[in-house]
Amino acid sequence: MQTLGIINEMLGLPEVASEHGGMVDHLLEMVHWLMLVLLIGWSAFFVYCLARFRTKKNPKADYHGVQGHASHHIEIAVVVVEAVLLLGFAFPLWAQRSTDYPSGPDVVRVRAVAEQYKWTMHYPGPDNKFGLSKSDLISGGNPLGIDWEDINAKDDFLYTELVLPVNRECIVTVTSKDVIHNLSLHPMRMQQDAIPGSVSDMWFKPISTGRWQTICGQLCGAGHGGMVGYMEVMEEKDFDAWYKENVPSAKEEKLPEADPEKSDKAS
Amino acid sequence: MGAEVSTAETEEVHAHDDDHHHELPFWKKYVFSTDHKIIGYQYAITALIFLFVGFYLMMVMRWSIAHPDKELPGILAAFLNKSWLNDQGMVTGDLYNMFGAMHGTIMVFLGIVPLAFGAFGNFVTPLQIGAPDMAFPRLNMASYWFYFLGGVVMLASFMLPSGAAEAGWTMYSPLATTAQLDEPNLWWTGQTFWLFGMVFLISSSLLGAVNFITTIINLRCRGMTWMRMPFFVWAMLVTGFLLLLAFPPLEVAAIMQIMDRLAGASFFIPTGLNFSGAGSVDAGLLDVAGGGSPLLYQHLFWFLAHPEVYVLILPAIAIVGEILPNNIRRPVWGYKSMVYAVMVLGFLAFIVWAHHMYITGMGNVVSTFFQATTVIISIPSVILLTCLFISLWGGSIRFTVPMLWALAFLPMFGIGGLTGLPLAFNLIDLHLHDTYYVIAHFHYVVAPGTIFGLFAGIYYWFPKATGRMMNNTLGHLHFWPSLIAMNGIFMPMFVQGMAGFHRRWYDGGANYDEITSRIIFDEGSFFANLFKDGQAIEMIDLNVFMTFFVWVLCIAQFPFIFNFFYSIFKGRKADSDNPWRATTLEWSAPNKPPHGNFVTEPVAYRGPYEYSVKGHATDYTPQFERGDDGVILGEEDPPAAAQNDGH
Amino acid sequence: MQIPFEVKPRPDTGLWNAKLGIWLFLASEVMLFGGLFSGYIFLRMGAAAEPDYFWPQGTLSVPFGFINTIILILSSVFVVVAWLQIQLRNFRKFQLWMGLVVLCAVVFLVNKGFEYHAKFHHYGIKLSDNSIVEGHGIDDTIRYEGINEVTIDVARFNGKFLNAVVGDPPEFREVVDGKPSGEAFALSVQKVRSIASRIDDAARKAHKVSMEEGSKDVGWFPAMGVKQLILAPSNAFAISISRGSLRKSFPDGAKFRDMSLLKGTISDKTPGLFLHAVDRIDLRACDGEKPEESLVWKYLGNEPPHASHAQGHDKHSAPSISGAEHARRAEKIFFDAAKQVEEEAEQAGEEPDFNELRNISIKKWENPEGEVISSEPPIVVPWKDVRLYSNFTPKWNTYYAIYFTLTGLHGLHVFLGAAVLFYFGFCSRKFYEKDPEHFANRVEVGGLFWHFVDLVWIFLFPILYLM
Amino acid sequence: MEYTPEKIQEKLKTFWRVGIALLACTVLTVVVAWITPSVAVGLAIATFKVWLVCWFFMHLSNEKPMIYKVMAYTVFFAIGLMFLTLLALYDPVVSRVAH
Repeated sequence: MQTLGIINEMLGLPEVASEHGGMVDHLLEMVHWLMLVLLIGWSAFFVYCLARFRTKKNPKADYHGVQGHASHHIEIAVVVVEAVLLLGFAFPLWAQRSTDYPSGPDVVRVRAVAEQYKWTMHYPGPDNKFGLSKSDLISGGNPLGIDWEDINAKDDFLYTELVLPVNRECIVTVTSKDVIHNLSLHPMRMQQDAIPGSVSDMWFKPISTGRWQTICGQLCGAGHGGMVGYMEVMEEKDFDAWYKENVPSAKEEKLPEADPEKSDKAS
Repeated sequence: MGAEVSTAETEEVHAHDDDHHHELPFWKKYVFSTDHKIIGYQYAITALIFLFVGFYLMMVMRWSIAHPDKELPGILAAFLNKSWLNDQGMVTGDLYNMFGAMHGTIMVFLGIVPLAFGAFGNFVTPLQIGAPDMAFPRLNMASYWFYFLGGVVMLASFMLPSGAAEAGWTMYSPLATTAQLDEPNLWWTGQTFWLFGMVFLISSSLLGAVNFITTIINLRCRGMTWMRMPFFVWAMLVTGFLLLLAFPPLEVAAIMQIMDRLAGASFFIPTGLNFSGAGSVDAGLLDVAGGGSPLLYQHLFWFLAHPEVYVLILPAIAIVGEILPNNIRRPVWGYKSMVYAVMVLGFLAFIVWAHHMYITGMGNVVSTFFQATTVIISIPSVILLTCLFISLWGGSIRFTVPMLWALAFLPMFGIGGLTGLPLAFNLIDLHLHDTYYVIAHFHYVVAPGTIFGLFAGIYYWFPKATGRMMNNTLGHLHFWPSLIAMNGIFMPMFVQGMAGFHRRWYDGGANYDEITSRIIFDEGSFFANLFKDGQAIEMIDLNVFMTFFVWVLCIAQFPFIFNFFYSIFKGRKADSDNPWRATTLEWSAPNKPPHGNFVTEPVAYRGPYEYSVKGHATDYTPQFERGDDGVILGEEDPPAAAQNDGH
Repeated sequence: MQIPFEVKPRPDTGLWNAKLGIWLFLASEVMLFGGLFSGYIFLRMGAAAEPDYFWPQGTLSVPFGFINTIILILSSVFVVVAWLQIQLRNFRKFQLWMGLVVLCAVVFLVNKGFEYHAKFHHYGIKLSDNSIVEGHGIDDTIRYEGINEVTIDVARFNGKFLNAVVGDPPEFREVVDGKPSGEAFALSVQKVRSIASRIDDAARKAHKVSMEEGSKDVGWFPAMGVKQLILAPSNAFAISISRGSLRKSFPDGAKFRDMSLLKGTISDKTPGLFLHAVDRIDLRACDGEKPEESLVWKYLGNEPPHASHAQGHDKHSAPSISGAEHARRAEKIFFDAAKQVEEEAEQAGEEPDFNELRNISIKKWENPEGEVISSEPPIVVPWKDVRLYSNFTPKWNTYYAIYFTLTGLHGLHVFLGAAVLFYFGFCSRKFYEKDPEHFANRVEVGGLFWHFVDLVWIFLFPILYLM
Repeated sequence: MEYTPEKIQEKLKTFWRVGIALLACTVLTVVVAWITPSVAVGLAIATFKVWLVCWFFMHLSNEKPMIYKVMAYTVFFAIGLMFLTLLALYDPVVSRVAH
């Protein structure tokens, strides 16, 4: 498999950092091998024909040309390979992506909210439940319009970067405040449009730590090229420490009523 | 009766031609003409001009990508409004977006489709089926003028204070709906002009499509049965259907977006859109009702835009399909399978559109359906290409200039087609979507692909249209640098795309240094020494490499422009009405065909590609060469033996 | 040159050109309206998924739609009859039937015009708690007072805000470094241009000098120019304008469509949006559980404090009782009904369902004595509680958006079809006499188009009016 | 096609009958909608009316195969557009939210 993967490497594919990404790369390399074989086959045939059948060499053309059925066999072979790729890899892999959502207390949930031209990450806090957010509450101090009165919002916090733990399943819920953006995580082999008025989930399991840039992959206005975000995958214990640090402090939690102004400052 | 005889005959009659027809005034003959050939020329000239406009926009963009921190060179800046540049004379994000959107629009809707379908379709189709003109000549004129109007509206939008449209050629809502909302008069904005321009262009295409299909179905000459139609005509028929049925949904989308922009509707605007103020709209909640869906626009748009891909490519394949047998002097291999393949393609093209929308988050059922149809549609494409490749076997290949373009088309289109395959798979697409991999893929299909096919067509039918040949040497000077430059531009994009370079970054990725500064050639390596004084070559340096080839490609077009105009007036005269010794019907008409096209009533006696028939005096047996006279209108194909043994 | 098969059909396909052509054109029309229907379904399904939005069923006048359907069906019959008269070569009778078709088209369009007119003069207000009131006689005049600073966008300035000034427009002075300076002048587009070019020239000169001196401190590029000008009026002034013609309104200022920003305060005389006669209240999407706590009840019946509001709407209200009295009655009836629903639910042992009640036409309300309250109360909604207001145009909701788009496009087809048929009927005598068969073909083609227009309406009637 | 006066009289009768049927169906639609606002029934009646118009007024009862082919192709894609778009709405990873 490693030797087959050389085609991806030659083509500049970046390293993979998610569990399912390996399968994506595998599928990609198989498709590329298929393409390469076809391209080389065609080109060889092409060049040979051009040399062999040029007017000087072959002044009299043959009315019938190729008589055999080799082309049919090649076409059928291509169909078979495509069918295998489709049925064997593409369908089951996407079925897994779109239906087998992980659940349980261990799953990390993040809401990634896009606007021109930045991302804001909304973490649900220890209760793993997002507080309500309403577009008419949006203001300078409350960029996502979170209803801080909501019971689920008490322990929520905002962050400018996407921080995730390694080896834990993560669900990133993507949405947008204004136009369509796109959260593109190349090391995770994942991309999801942030469509205003809709929320879309994507899930993956990071398998290596690191810090990468995230891309806005959908034209979103004049500043599109500069809408750089960051994603950091940490060791689990570092992540837990980071999480705890950012949750509105325990003191405030014990207060009968959380002060919206203060929890706001968590961002 | 041989071809030579009929040629002599037609020339004689041609000489008298002017006496028969009363001379029309200039504006009626060349401006508001109803003659399909004149309309074809009008389309060709207008579309070529638009192709160069689109090319210019691309040069500015590529400059910005390669040198985001350098002033735009005067030769490029000379044609644009200086206030669009920033205070150091560099390209801004707004300008880049505007040019990006208009490059796509102009190339697709004002350049390639009108050239491929409007110009070649108009000029060649009636000639090839032996019709005196299109079925509805006045409608034909109307289509051209709708197209012209659309083009004027699109170009005029550059003059507006807001500039032209700037939300990508796809015009996704809500960006397209909310862009340029800060103008006092929303009618006078580039976005709105774009929509009205599209309505004109779509009307033009619809009228054209009705005309083409009717012409092909109803105006075939005596003996021109379905399976005797040249492949070009088949492709035009299928293209006509694609335009006819796919364009109306985009018209709907355009009308809805017009309603959104001008009447305050919210078809594509969801509830609670809130702008932070960084965009062009005032900060805060948008003052609309909401309740619409941005995805609806995407569905309607891609319902057109995927078939549109085949509208772009089929005429080019068809042109190659005409030129190839002529220059290999044997019939095209698998004519019937090509016809069926093109029909299947025309069918499937309508039900693959959502593969452009994988990243919108798609459920399992929809995704499975669209992945399957997308992969299936690759099969007829492979069949078409394979048939063309296999045709070469056993031929006697002449390397004329049109043939060079046609031959180059095959591998270029092959690369473009093959690289579409990974994009068909949902999960891979999640990595590659909107990266340069996609850009390279579809540009290989339409730039070195379709445009090469169109150049081939221009060189091939030039003598029919003007009576003169284009210059051979200049043709070579045009072809070889173009071939090299095209690959120099698009090949590195695959690498960039795999690495994660996204499209529509006006600075070519300078902001994404983590992705773009990956090293390809180490410090001190051979290429590093060669190109960058020993410094390591990074991914982003490919931008400079590609932009260099854009200049090469630009310079390579000058021989063509010169050749085109020079040859119209001073080119070598074609030695006969059939200078390429071809078989299809258009070569039986006199050069510069008169109004009504044919001097004697054309009859098709056999299939379209009867080259090197055994026992025939010459190596080509034209369709119009008198043979078995038993053919009548509407009769099914006579047996193959009867076709071949006519002489 | 003669195009073959213009009149006689081609033997193998059995078709003449125009017949094939019109069917192909109709095919594209099927896709056009198919795309719109697809949009209709998408929006309606989407609306069902949206908690605070209800697809407004039954808001159009069914009799109007019904009559129009009948008219189109009749015209469709007339057009085939006319075509048969041509086959009989009976031009007079053909003209008679064709005339009827065109008449039908005209009646249809006039009807449509009445319908549109009614919609344009019916208004809705969406309050900030998502409750909706509908009615007639809107006044959205907003008045700003104490305006002492004006920021204008040089490129876009069109001077329109001067028309809204109460009294004589003041003179202005430029604000430089926060202080008014220079001569006072009367504001106009030319004046703004000249000031901008003066500043521009100065910048250019400074740039030139700095270039000659070799320093690059003063950057200048033709593109930069002057973008904004801040002006101070000689004395604070007031404006009075329809809120709908403003780009944006803030508590402390108004922004015009040309981006001119006027800083001032909203006058007490125009506390909010005034709807003179409320005829329907929709609380289905109202935030919160209890409809009786909706903001509607708070503002219903309020009379506007200034005179201009009440003008011209007398026909809507009986002069004998005040707006507050209307509102009190309406409220009482609503709460009585709510109580009844609650009691019934209690008896049945179910949760009370107020949904039916929440969407109610005030006109239909009766008080316990069986007396119909036909007069409609006024409402004044403070600007801060107005989420959206509009007449019943595409802006109001997606239903009216698709309604106007579909019927507008259909109306355009009716108009063009009728024009063509009129041409056949009354301007083509010569052509008929020259080549009656060709003419019959043309009529058939026109008829086919007309039938298509009819069958689009057959779908439009149920999906827009009935369901 | 030859049109004899007898045939035309016959056609004339058919057209009027179809017209009356259409009017009756229109009344039926309104009545049904008054009883129950069922979308399915309304559309079913509308489809029947459209069939009447196409079949008789637009002469589809007696048309050439080419026209049938074109229209079948068109209707197939029109339905495909609506169905697939709807399918995409109902089968999403995307869900609509109350902002």
